[in-house]
Amino acid sequence: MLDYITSYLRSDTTPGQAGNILWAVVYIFLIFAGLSVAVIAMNWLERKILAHMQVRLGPMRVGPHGLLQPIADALKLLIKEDIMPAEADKFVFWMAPLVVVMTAFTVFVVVPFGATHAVTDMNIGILFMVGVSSLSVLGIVMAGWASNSHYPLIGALRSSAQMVSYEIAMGLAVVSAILMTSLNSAGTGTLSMIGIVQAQQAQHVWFVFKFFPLGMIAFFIFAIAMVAETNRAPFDLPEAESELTAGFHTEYSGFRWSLFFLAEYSAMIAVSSIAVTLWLGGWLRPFSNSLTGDTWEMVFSLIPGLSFLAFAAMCFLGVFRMPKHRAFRMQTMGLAGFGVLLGGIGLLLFVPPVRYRVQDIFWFSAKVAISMYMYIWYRGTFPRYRFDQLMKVGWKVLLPLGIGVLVLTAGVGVL
Amino acid sequence: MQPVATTFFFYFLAALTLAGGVLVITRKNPVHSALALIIALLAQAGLYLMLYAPFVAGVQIILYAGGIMVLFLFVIMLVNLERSQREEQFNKQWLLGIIAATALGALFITIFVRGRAIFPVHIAAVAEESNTQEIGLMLYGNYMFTFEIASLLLLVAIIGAVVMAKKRI
Amino acid sequence: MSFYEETTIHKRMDATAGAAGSVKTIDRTSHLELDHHDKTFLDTNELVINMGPQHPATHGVLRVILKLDGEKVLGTECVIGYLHRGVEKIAEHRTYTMFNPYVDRMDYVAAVSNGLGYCEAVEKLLNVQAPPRANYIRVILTELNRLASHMLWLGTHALDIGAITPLFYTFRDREEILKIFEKYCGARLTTHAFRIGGCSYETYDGFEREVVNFVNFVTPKIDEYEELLTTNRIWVERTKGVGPITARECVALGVTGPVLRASGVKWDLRKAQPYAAYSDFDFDIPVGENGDTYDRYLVRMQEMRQSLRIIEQAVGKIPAGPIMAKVPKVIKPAVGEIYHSIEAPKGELGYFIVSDGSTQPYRIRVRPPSFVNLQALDMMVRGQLVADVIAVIGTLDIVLGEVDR
Amino acid sequence: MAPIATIHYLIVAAGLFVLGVTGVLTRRNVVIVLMSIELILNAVNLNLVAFSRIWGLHGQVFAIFVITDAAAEAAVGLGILIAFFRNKETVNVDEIDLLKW
Amino acid sequence: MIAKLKGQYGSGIHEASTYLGQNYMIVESAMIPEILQILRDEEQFDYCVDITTMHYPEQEKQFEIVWILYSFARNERIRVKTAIADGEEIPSAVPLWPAANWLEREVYDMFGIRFQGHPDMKRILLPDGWKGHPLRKDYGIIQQDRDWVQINLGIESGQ
Amino acid sequence: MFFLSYIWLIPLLPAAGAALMFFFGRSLQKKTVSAICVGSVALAFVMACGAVWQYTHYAQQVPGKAYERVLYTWIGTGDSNLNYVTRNGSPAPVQADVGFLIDPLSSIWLLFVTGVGLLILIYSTGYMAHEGGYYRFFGYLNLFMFSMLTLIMANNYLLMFVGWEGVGLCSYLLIGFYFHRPSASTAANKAFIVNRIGDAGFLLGMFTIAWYFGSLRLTAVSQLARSGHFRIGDPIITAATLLLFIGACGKSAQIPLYVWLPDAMEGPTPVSALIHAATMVTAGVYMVARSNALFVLAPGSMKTVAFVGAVTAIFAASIGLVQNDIKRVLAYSTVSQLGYMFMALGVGAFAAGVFHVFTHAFFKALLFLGSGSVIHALSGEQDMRNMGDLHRRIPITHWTMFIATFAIAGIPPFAGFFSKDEILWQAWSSEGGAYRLLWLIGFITALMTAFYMFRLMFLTFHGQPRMSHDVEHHIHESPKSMTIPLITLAICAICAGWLGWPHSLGGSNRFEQFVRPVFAKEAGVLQSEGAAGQVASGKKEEEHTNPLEYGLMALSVGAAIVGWGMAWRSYRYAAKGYNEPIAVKVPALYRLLYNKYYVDEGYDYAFTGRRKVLRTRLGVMGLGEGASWFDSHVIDALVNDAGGMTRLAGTLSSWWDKWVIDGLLVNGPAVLSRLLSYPVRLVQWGLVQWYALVMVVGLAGFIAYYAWH
Repeated sequence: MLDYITSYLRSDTTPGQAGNILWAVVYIFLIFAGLSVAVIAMNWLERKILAHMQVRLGPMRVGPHGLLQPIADALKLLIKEDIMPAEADKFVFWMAPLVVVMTAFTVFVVVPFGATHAVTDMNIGILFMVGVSSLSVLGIVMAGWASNSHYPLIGALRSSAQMVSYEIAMGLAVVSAILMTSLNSAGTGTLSMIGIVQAQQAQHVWFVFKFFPLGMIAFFIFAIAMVAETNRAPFDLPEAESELTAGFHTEYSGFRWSLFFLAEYSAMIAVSSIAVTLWLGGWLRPFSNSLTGDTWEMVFSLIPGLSFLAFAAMCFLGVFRMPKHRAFRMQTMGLAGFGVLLGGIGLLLFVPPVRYRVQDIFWFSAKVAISMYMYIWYRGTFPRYRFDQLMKVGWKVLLPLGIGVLVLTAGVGVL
Repeated sequence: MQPVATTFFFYFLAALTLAGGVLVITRKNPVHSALALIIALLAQAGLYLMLYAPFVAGVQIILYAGGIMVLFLFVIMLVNLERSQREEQFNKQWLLGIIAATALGALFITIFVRGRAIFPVHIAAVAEESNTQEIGLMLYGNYMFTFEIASLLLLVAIIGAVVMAKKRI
Repeated sequence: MSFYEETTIHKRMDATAGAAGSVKTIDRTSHLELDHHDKTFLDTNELVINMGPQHPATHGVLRVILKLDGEKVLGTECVIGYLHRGVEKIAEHRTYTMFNPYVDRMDYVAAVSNGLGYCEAVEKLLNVQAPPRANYIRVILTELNRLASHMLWLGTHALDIGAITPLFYTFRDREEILKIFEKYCGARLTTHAFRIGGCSYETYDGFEREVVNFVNFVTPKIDEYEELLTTNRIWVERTKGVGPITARECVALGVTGPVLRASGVKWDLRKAQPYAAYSDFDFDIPVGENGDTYDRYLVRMQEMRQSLRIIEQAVGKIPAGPIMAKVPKVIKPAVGEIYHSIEAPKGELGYFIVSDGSTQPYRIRVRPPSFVNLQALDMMVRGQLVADVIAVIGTLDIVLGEVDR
Repeated sequence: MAPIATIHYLIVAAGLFVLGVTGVLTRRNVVIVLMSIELILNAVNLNLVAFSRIWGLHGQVFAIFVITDAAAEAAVGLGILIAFFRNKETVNVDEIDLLKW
Repeated sequence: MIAKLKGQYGSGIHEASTYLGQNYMIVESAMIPEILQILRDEEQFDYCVDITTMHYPEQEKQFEIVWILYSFARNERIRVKTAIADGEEIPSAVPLWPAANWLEREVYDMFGIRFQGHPDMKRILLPDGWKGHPLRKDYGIIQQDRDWVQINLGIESGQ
Repeated sequence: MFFLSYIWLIPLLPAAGAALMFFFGRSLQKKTVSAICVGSVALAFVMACGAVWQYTHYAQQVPGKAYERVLYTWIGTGDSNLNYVTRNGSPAPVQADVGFLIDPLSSIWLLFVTGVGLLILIYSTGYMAHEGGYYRFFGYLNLFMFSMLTLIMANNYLLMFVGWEGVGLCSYLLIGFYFHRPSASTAANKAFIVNRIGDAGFLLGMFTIAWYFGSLRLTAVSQLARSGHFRIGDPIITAATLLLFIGACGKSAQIPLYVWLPDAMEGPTPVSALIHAATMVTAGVYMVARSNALFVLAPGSMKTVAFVGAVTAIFAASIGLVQNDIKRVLAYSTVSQLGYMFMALGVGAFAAGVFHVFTHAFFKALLFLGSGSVIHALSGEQDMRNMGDLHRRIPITHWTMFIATFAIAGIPPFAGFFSKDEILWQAWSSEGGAYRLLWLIGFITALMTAFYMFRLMFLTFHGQPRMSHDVEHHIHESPKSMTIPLITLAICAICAGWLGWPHSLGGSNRFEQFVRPVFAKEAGVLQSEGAAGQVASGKKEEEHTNPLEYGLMALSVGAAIVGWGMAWRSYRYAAKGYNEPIAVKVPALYRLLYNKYYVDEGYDYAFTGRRKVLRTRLGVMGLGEGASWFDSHVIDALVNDAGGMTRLAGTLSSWWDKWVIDGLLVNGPAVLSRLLSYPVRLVQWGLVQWYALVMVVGLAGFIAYYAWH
């Protein structure tokens, strides 16, 4: 039994491939939990970051610096009355958020957090990922249609048109990245997510820098298309609050609404991980070519722990800056506790076996986090596109550009 | 990736497929039909996976479930008429049609049963790992010409659809 | 005064609509391509959408019924009156002095302007002149109020179009204006700053300094707003060519204020018929060219700068002296009637007062700029997209308190 | 239970085919008729993929072609449908009898 | 200008003078369409500022309608006034100034004066089914349409 | 021989600029636009200078030998079956190359087209700086440069025609540049239509030449013409040359096709300067000069050319006397000067005519650009009645324009003096009384020219200021980009004439020596045929200078000075509401001149059909209506009567047909077959699902058949 448990830890493949059901389930559980935490954290971070961009403080009341705000929100949503419109199509209305959430979570089956840190490694991984994430539009269309109301219907129509349009540009960018994987001596490319990262490792270059500027352009096409795919500003037309009140989820409330929320954020994380995997070297640490040798390995392996310690330090700084007043005692203690938690994690990450086991995951998550920050930044900066302009960008700019990049990549690759 | 519990999954997916099919042709509301069809298609993608055809399965999901069905839903919403749901759902020849279709099905089954010997029980193992690559080689090798024709067909379909659906060219 | 605007208007009007003269019907299709008539081959059915009265982008309780073809607007109808309080009826049952605070409740984001218009109208009816110092204080406060109104407009307009950040910037800076108001008269929003015959309060100590500080503080902020939006590609795409209205249509529909000026008509009551102390100051009237949403945006931004110019000049040469004219304790104007109008932030705000010689006005009619401007909505959005309706409602800068009174 | 062999897949495909044919022959709503056609095509695909386990990958390649075809068919069919709907305000197939002259 | 108009419509123009520097003229109600047309076309009063009404219940012709016009070219205003009796109709100014549309609707809403030829003569501020015209002098300040309030709002009184 | 071998780059450079403008211009900055367009033309200018310089070396071996460079055969067949046969039965391949030709004649055009064009482009960068459609404007100008260069460098008539049409198109586009202005678009249409009439003439002439000579290549045609096979006065050559001359009339604005040129002033001023004064309008002169070998074979045509030119000259000059629009005066002056040139060509003084083209290009471009500068300074005011006293405000414009005025009036030593005097002398020295009449017309025209030009100057720059207050406030000298071309052109306007300093004044007339090889042989032909007096060849002049020549010279200078004096007297102190002396003295004549002899109205009556007397249309349309009346009342009446008879017969026959033939014999079987065919109809019910059902049943049957067999 113990052998069965530890067998995977010694293997150099993913549990799915090894046929190790136990570890696969463990991974699934970990990903689910991690994703939920990430979404909660994103909620808090988005509000804080946006607030600081807009010269205000954001949530400050629930917990120190509003740290418990997302949990309060979640509680509020859970105990809120769940309204279903009288004329709605009950079954479809009920199904829609589930479909969206399911698709958003299913894609994480193949996301490679590390060389062995994925539930499984499909040989059609990227195809699977793009395909399944495109299914989420079904959920949105179902939600819009089932609400039996005008604004959701318009939102659903917009959403389906938008996602179908941008999927093409996205697909072209993805294909050009896949082409780059086939530049080895055997000439065999791969669709496997892990294979793609390994190809970057083997070619000693992240694909974003490959065939400069082709990789870069493909990456930017994908970066724009992924914002549109996830219905985020400035492409958030399906839920444009000033036009359609809330778009396809106008009629949703309470728990169902929170499922949409969850799905939106996990979809953002999912497409970000595609981008990271395809172009930004997945779990590979930066400068793995120029800064080599044991010493540098050592230094880079310390960074995860150090960064957590830095977070902890920030917490303690906050503790010292708290007003010294009775009313703030709980808050101060809470913040200090949080700092201790972070510091503990940081220290844990210094333990050598953990350190080497986890740094892949750290680098992957750090890259995804940067991408998520970009999402927030866009939202704080850009006005919203109009629908026809959005279509114009999709069809007249990104699509030809994508085709061009694809053709050029193929050409350069052959040469 | 080895399929697990093959027998169970086969019957499960086959039942899902057929149930989806039945729902497609019996639902009043076209949206429900479409959703049932999507379920059938996804179950079928599972069957493909069991047949060691992951690429086809992927294409099935991305094109059928993600593309064509969205198109269907889109159109259904555009032309959704309450009237058509209140009206008679089956046409005048429905009895005749069912009889003919059943007869056809019966014939198929008869032939399969009679010709059972042709189909081997033991299926030759196909390398799943290189499935995508081999399909790619075939598409661009043996079936080059067909592939080109398919692309032409798609082009014509695009133009045709645009011409028909656009109000003013 | 030299009225050189005359030529501009007529030239433009001729250029836009051919022969001058008959304005029998506005050519509503002049700038639109309405193709819902050709039912030749294919036609989708129309969709009627009810936008508001509770909708995030209708700035209050405006209800717009939209007739759509897909996302294209075929026509609109405004339903108003949700905020109707019968201000004109109330006026008939109050004395002139008692009615003064009520006007603040109409355009509640530009309460000072409302009060100025009312006080000046009654003064005119009484044939009284407010002393110069009072006039200067009036100008300073009114222009500050114009700034506040435009800032509020900018924030909400940008929010409508999807840029959420400017809202917070403008609210931060508007706060400084409200602080000055609060220090001056104790109220922030519905100020009731002026009295018939002048001002009721002398300026507080350091008023001038604070206003100058404010001007210095806010000038770079306006640059900051412009930096965020003026050349922002998406902003320009969202506003340029959206909701266009020509000078001729503006005049025919009685549209005034920044909307009129953005269509190229250089007409501002502060210049055309100066009131208060405006003839003492040097300022420009910004005009646009295309009369689209982008031009209206630019015009209002320029107006904010011009207001700052006026404030700076006014603070610089504010005269000493009394702040109230000699006004009888009981205001009892002679029988007669008067129409007086001022340039409010939203356009021409007029008061038509009929006196029957008693202490209460026989009739007060308010000519609200928002109400008249809102009429143009239908024409401006026809043939555009739903998203443009939002942009146009935002750019018209209506306040429902004033529309409904 | 018997091990799953090709014949099982064929029987599922036959069932799907019959369902599709029934839909095509009996339903009045054009949208559902089109969806039934998709069912038929899928039945064929299932056959092709099943046979490809015996006779090599050609079946899978053809399945891909069939999917391409299905996409084209759906696009054109739905285009016609929209055009028809705009003209006649109906989606009933027995009112589409313009061929009868 | 006034002199010219007087020469043309001698008896139609009852009075034309200036009060507190503001011009106005009182016109026979039958003359209104012609006078307005001339003011717009020949005297360049191209901007209709406002249309409103006063109610004098003790007079025989109860309502006095006022058109406030402005000319961009001349930079001056003029008020045209006329008196009509209750129930009498007056031609609409919408063909002359589209701006008159809502203004006339408001006059109708508040005073119950109907304008002939108006494209869409219905209430604007008050609800469509409301009874009574609140700015008439005989309409009390706290008066309301009780039936409407009870039926539509489900409450006893709106006050 | 670098430049000569790459002469095809000269037209191609502006073409590339134009293409860039049309494809990408919208998104380019104004600076980039000017850089590309001016740069490409400047490069072309440099290339042209180089090419001419190298050509002089090239021609030193064989004087006058043309340099030809054929790029490729454009239209041509090696297939003898498709070849077509000339008049004398010999097969001639239809061939036209894309090839370029450099000889003295085209060198001159090449130099001033690129040179003046470059200056005007530079000027335009200043003039058009605040206009919309900047890139469009420069694109058109570059396209024009390309077309004009193609025209003058073409080595055959067909390619020349390409350029010819190209400049016509560009002229149309540029006149209508302010297309939102109805007057501009009308003017553009007018120019285009009138030019089309001329082009038709050119085309026909070209066909005639192709048929008669079997070639379109310029060198080949002149060689053939000079070979002596054709007798002088050959009717077909006369016809061909007359047709060509019609084309020249259209392009160079001669009576009766001159009407478009004054209206062409609707375009931007640089366009007027470049196209409608300096370059394009001389294309007709170029074409006639280029075809000189043909023209000398047709004395009738020569006379026509001379008289049309002379009449145009005096006619346009007389209109110019009273016009008030500054650009319009210059436009009529252009027409008049073009008339001069044609007169010179007509009397056989080809060199003199070309010389006048050369000098005219400089001073007329200068005048137009100066007027543009004036208009620019006056914020768009063009009416001279509203100008005055500008000489202190815009001195550079004033002085440069004065130089040009001296030049055009023919006051020595400015350029115009030499060329004009040469023309007059040649006209005088041609034999015959009729030619003396030409001289007289020319002389009077010179007087008028001096008068109206100085009138223009005094009204514009002197007298009392008459502009409105606002305008006066804004008067300013133009930017450097505009004044520098003005100054450059002024220098040219002074010096260009010195190239042709006549022998009689001790010069060497280098200009004529340069171009002589092109024309010299004609002199020989004429002399050999006994018409020696028609051409005063350079050689003859070298030998002896007639004392009479000095007298004529003095006379023409006198005329210029008299014109100056008259203008001085009349307009020196022009204040607001000044009097036109002609209007005071002879009001009828004034009205006639002011309304341009009512020619436009006449054309309107005669050709457009817009005008009617009572209900009858006039002119060509009237003829058509008359014919139509005849057709509908006389011919149709006859036809209708015949028709009535037929109908009667038809009624009877139809009764028979309907009841007996159709009813019984035809429909009977049809009804029967319908009854019989009902079962078959089931197959074609029109319901798709029915078809599908049938298909399924068929399929089932098929499978069943194979399953049990």
